[in-house]
Amino acid sequence: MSTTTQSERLDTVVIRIAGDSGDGIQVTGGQFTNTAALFGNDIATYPDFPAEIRAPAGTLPGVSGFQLHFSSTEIYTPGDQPDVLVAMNPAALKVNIDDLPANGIVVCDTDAFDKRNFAKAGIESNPLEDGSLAKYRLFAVPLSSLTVKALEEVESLTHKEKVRCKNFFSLGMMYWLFSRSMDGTLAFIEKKFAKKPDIVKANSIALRAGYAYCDASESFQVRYEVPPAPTKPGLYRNIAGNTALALGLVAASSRAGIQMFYGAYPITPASDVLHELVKFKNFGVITHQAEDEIAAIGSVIGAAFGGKLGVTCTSGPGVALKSESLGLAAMVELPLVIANIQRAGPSTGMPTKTEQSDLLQAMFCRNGDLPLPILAPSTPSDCFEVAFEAVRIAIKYMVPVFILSDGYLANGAEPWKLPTSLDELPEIDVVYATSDQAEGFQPYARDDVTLARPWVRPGTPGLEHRIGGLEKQELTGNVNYEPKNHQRMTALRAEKIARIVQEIPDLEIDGPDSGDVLVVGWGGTHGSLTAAVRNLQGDGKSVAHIHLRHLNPFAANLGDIMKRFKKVLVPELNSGQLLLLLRARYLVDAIGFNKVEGQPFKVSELMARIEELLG
Amino acid sequence: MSTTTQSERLDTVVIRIAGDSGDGIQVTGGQFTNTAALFGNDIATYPDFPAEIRAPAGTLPGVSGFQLHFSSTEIYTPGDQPDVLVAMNPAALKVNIDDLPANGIVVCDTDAFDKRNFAKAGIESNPLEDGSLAKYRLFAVPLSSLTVKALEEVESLTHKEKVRCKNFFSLGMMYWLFSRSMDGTLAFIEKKFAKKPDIVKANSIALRAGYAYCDASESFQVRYEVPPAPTKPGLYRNIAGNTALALGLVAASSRAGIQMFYGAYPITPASDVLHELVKFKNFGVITHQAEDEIAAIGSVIGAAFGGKLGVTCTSGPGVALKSESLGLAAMVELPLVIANIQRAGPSTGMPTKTEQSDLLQAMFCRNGDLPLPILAPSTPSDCFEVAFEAVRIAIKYMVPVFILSDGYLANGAEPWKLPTSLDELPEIDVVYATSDQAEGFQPYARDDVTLARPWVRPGTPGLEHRIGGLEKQELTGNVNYEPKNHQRMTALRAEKIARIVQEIPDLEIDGPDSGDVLVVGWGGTHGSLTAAVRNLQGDGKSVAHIHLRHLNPFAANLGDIMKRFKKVLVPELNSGQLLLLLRARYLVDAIGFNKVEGQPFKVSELMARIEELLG
Amino acid sequence: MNPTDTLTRKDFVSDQQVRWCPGCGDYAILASVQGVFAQLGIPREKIVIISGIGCSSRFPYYVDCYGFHTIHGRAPTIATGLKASRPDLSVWVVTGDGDGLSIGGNHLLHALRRNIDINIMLFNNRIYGLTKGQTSPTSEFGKVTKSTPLGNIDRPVAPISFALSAEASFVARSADVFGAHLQDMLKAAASHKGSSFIEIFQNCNIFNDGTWKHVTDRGSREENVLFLEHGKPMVFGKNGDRGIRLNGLQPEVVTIGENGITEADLAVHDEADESLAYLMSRVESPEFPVPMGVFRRERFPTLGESIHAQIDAAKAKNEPDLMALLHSGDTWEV
Amino acid sequence: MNPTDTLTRKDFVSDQQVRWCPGCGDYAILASVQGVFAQLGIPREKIVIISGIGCSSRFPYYVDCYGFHTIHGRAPTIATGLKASRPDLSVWVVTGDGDGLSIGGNHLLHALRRNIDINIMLFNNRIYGLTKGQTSPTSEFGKVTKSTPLGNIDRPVAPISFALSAEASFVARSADVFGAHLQDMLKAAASHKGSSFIEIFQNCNIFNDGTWKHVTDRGSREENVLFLEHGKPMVFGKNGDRGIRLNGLQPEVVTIGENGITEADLAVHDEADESLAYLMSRVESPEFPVPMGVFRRERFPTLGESIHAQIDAAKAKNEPDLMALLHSGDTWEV
Ligand SMILES: Cc1ncc(C[n+]2csc(CCOP(=O)(O)OP(=O)(O)O)c2C)c(N)n1
Ligand SMILES: Cc1ncc(C[n+]2csc(CCOP(=O)(O)OP(=O)(O)O)c2C)c(N)n1
Ligand code: SF4
Ligand code: SF4
Ligand SMILES: [Mg+2]
Ligand SMILES: [Mg+2]
Repeated sequence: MSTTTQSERLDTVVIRIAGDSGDGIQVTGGQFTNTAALFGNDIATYPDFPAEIRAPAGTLPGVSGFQLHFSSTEIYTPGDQPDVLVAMNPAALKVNIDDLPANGIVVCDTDAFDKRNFAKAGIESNPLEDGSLAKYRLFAVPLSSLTVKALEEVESLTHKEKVRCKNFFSLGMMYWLFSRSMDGTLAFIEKKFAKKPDIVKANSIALRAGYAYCDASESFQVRYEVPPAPTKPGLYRNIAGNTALALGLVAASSRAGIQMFYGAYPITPASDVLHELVKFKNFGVITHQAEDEIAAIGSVIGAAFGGKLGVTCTSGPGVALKSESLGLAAMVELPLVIANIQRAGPSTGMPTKTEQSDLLQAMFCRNGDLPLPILAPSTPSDCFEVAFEAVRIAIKYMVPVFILSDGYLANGAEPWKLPTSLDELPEIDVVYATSDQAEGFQPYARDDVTLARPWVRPGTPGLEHRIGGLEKQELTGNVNYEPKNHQRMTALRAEKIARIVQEIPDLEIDGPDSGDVLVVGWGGTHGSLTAAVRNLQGDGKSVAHIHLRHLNPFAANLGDIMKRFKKVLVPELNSGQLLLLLRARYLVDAIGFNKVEGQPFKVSELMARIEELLG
Repeated sequence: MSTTTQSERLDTVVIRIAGDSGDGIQVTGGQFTNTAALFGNDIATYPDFPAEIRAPAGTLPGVSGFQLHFSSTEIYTPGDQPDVLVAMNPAALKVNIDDLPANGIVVCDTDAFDKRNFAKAGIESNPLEDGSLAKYRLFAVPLSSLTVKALEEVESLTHKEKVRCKNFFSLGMMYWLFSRSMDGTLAFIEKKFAKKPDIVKANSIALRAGYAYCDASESFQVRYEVPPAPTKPGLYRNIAGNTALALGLVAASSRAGIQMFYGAYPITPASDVLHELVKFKNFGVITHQAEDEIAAIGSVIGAAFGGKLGVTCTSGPGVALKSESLGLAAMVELPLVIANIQRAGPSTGMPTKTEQSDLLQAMFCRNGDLPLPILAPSTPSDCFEVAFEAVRIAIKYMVPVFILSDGYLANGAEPWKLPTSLDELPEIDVVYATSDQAEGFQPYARDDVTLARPWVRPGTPGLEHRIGGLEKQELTGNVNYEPKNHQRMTALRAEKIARIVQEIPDLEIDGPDSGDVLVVGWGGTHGSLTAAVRNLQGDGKSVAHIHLRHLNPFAANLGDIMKRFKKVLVPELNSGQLLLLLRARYLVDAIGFNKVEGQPFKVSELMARIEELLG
Repeated sequence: MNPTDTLTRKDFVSDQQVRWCPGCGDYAILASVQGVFAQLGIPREKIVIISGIGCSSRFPYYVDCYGFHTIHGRAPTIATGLKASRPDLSVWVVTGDGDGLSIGGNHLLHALRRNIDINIMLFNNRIYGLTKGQTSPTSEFGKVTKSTPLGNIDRPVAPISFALSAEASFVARSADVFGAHLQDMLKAAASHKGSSFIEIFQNCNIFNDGTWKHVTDRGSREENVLFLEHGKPMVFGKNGDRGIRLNGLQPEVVTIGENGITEADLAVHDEADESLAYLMSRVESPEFPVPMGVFRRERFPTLGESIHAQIDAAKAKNEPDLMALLHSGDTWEV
Repeated sequence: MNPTDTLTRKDFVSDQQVRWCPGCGDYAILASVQGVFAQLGIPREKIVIISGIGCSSRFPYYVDCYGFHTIHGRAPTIATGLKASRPDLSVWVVTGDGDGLSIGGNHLLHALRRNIDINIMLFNNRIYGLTKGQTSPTSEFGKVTKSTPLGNIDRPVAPISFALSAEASFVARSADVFGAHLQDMLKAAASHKGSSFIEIFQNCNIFNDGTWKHVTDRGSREENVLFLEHGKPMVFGKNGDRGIRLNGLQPEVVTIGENGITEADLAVHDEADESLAYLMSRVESPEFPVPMGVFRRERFPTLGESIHAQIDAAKAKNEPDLMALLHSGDTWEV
């Protein structure tokens, strides 16, 4: 290590790597993430995929990004803005540079800064020369040519293939800059490309070369160190929301001891749940790619009727299509789970962007009076917990349960402290009606506590009966049009949902029990709200935060908590949907803070708004 | 006329005629209605069709009913309970008798009261003999045999055919009982059966025979007179809601000077709108029976894109299916009208029963933040006004407009004071973008006042452009994922709807400006609420009534009015849907009065509840 | 398990009052189905009927086994999920020409191509019954109905042709009043492994009375109906002296005996020849007799077989272990 | 109205940047369509392209005429309403194998049977492109995709067979790289009155690269493709010496010259013979060459013709008079 460079200590760093979808950005980011995690930093990541599959190389829509926040303290978000930006081409620079604060570090591959790429990115003059980057700490490095040069010895590869190794060269640079070991990534390369030895060789060389380059060149005066974070001891795994959701479902199915039938139709950003579940056939998981969303939920209702764990996953437009069938499922009172990985709407909207604007749809998309339970995970790993909980409630109450995740949780990742033994995953009891109840059996008799009706599997002798979407007579379940019966059944269906409050622990307040401002959030905004509120608490402000996992029914103590604060702020990535429900239910004059940009909240903007309220 | 009978004067009478669907109940009822109307009574009617097409004759599910309320004073509903029940068979008696108050008149066809029919109706002993009708004024008449006897001379008819004339015999009796002229019905018979002279003869004879029978037989001691009501002079027509809706649409299309494209999929109770509109091809109306609801609204969106007046009609389950497409229509900002003739839900529910439980579905069925205007007719004839208004707003604001009617309005009928000249139907301006705007044309530029975008018809040279469901850039309408643009467009779409308040006249209060109880209603409950409130006002109670035609946006003065009353009661045929919106928007502690029986409110139960509140 | 040997038609009569119009063709179909169910050797509790919405779809309420009256057009999707996850059940779908071919056409297509081992009965009365008489996708061009007072302007679809193009592995046709034949078709469908499709001509005596008169009338039946039988020449007619001959791909009605035509000249039905099946699905009265019977029958892997083969293989390859699964991937100890 | 005689391909290039993956077959189709549009003699403003959702459905953005990128599977319904009410427009639908045959299969069926005068192009790449590589209804049985790592277990549907059974009056097939042939098919579709359906083989070089290799490869093309021409014998092969002979209803590949076979023995294509069309829709490689060209073309009344005939008749019979209409029925004076 060159003697002139000194080393500086940082609490927390945000790196963003950006380039063409073809540049292996996500792999590079993933590697740095694992290295940071293994080192003991707390981490949070967020990939930013382009809307197009493979927009032409070098164009703005073709830019793919990956942001990593790693820290020596507990963190809750991938970070508002990067401290370091690695831009593989002009387009990547143009798309991302405005997010970089003054004095931020920007690393560019000078080889990619040529006329052709300027044209593709719609850039007039060369930003590396026209001074437009003056306020940043610019490191213009010929990544491509340096990589190719380093790979001279590897004859077997074409020039093009060699250039493609530049992402590892840049990764090597980052490892040097942040004083990281390359071992983990070297091992990864060995494993990943095992079948192609020369690729293994090339990537390993490129990685080392990037590291060595910084060591040798005096370009960086400083290198940084971010010490490990004090995290709860245990076994950890970095996990994205959709993967966690899939695992939670498999875990629930296995702890309930019933086979899972997953029927779904692909849609961004929900498709990955299917891609995960198809890997678990050895757990007996049946996956069915249906012809559309209506068929998907239909198949799930059929499986539930057959006594299986029926699950479907989609996004907003798909929920719209499933809404009629949801009415049927709730009318026949069969258990199933429907997850909506929310994306920016309305209509097709912005499929790759995140939003929370389908809450009221989940509440009211159906004809008639028909409340359903709604759960929302708050972080990527929480998707596991919520999936498990949703299955438990669905089966216990014989009801379809909504999960509202979103694109941010689905693709974002965080360390997940793994359960160490099965006991941490409570068993889920499943009780099917049996033939010995045949005497005077009533398919719509109800459990005293849950009001659930019995789950009767076809194939059970003596319990033969018929169900359907027409109003049914209390107890017998026969078609019935009597006025009083309809009133009674409508009330029973609602009361059953209301009783789920029995399952909901009191909300815990992050902060004082009472005070000036209470921040009420739900779902994927948990990280940003926590960060914002904790920061302000750190400044001694009288502000607290509660985060709702249960959107319907609400936790029993929600109303009381709100009363204890002077002001209630409800930040949502929509135009005020939870806000409407809170005002209607509790007549509390809550204030909305609503962002509809397809982007998560920035901690800074949240803090600003809260401080405004604090006056 | 036999001298012993005296005549008695009544303000108002409710008759219910019930029998097999095959018994011509609806015709009989319709005739009495016309006669009463021509005589000058105020009237309101409600048919009660069986759920099945033709359930086996004599069975309970096979019973069809028709209720007529006619009066010498202004009336608002078909009446809570009948004063007179005509039961053509035991099943009809069993189904309806409990609604009859003590001392009510019940007329039965003794010929139909035999073992076979008792069995079919599940009756043990003969109600005509077992004293179970003691508390009523029973008139047991051998309708069938008397009719057959009266028709001896008509050789050409079979016995069966003769029996089928008994409904006119019974009608004749009613005409006598209520001192009505038979001329109108005799004329009707001539016209209706013109092709079958012997049927004309038979029915006319039967009618006269029924009348004569009462005259001769001393069975009725009293006959009644219900004087004409003081109604606004003008030309009237008795009209049902679905017919009025269809006429309103045709009128709007013709006053807007654009062709109507009606795309729909049959569903109870909306199908009749299609059955009406197919008759108006001479007005250029294109009717398309689509393969499903999704295709129906799709075709309507296509027609709207083409510059036509697109309209679709359905019921709750159909709205669920249309919700994704509604999102598209609102995103591309094309005008269309979607009417939901609500029925009892959830799911398939009770298709032939009425309810108001799809309001929140209309508000929130779509993914994303996407408010839409919602209008609700308050009486059968008001369906005409609302349809006309919906078309006007849709075109002026370039937006899909919801109409929420219901089964009660759809099938119920009332006198409609007809417009006497076209001037009573304001013209609706339609402005299409033209080629001379080609220079720098922007498909998403907006009108300053309405925020409507231009309506551009394919076929217009120079204005070629592309639209779609992805988020669009302000002004250009090109696909755009920029955060600020999405926020802006979301706000613009919402603001456009909010501005429709410009079209909404201040709510008029029926009753004092302030006081103890304000009753807030919407849609088809108008009649019952008006009757209940006026009755209480008559008793000097401090109660007022406002009825919302606009559910979104609300009339500007709604909030203020509610503040001026000690208590706000919101009666709805659902579990509290408008209630939720009012509480959320105005933080008013309104109280719900919710009935979910598939039946309209009874005036009596409304009065009882309001008086409770008055304390 | 209920004993199956002693089952009779009555065992499948539910306690619910049948609510179809008197004279409706559905009654006869109900009786045939109940009769066949008693003969399948399948215990009552193992039989499930799933329907959509329509008069025909009221069917499950009247049969005493497991039943599900779902929503309009979606019965095939629910049957798919049930049968895929419960291969032990005998799953029957009841649908109508509107339920199955209008709103439900796509689900029908996919249920058929997937070769799920279910039996789909489509009651074709060429009208919307429950909604009181609008056109259906099988209503004749020009037909006057409540929704088409000036005549239907949509060209009808042929259910059998549609089912064949949807890759259905068993395709048959019968009629409400063809009791014995209908029961044979139902039994054949039950014994076929794969998606079975049966079009059943049904009379709606209220809104489309007599739509199949030419086929069902005792008088004209023999002259207007051709009963297809595998491996047999296509003969019909009162005296069995008329038949179908193929002139290239053009079918023609010929009379045996007349100008030297013998049975040997007639087309021979082959349930494994999909082109022949399709060709026969196009022949219509009055030019031709209406073909009844099994148009196509072939054995392919069913969806259930494939699903469970994959699951078994996966299990054999890789023991399910939840903890191991959760702990897989890159983990680190703190 | 824009002059049509001077139109060129460029006039149909919109200002929007094309966003398909480099190498995607959609580029070639786009070029062919733009080229044909310039030759139709139809002014730009009279042409409308309506699509669903999918990579292929991005199509309208890139063509400078009127366009509507709707929602998944519903394009045919929107095209129906537009064309039925605006017969003056030339309406084109772009859909994919998922958009058109999975979620949109039912709408495709009904748009075809109704014989609306629209032109439907189905880009068949046998995969879901936009959602990154799941099976589609045309994916081969056993195919490994992101959603089927152990192989696809759904039996595929044949778009041409489906279109024929849906009563489509014009059914054709071509491929992205068959520039001239594709353009001929597009022109033929444009000139056909009624619903036209064209299956276009398209390569998704990212998720299903080479799925049509056997058909499109310059080397093997002649041996693997049969170009159907009305009234012409079914000949194919580099030397034009191979052909299709019908043995009863069984097609077989024969070589002209070998054991006495002459062109006269070959099947002759007939666009009016739906049984032949169906039969040809079933032949598949490798046993057979893949048929390209017009499978079926017949003239029937279009939906638009029927609609407007009824309206005109109604108007002639009964002058529209709003006041008279409102005042009709039983009225009374007070
Ligand atoms: C989503 C939805 N749309 C429409 C309806 C109304 N509907 C009920 S049955 C039916 C059609 C019935 O026709 P068919 O399937 O032929 O059955 P049939 O009554 O003739 O036996 C319709 C349109 C409904 N119940 N649900
Ligand atoms: C209602 C709805 N469901 C699902 C999706 C997600 N989706 C978009 S395109 C597509 C399938 C695309 O496949 P295909 O039609 O073959 O078009 P390609 O991309 O292959 O051209 C799917 C499932 C959607 N946009 N909307
Ligand atoms: S309407 Fe027709 S199909 Fe329905 S029950 Fe009556 S006769 Fe049968
Ligand atoms: S994913 Fe496939 S179909 Fe989609 S643009 Fe890329 S290459 Fe074309
Ligand atoms: Mg039918
Ligand atoms: Mg595709």
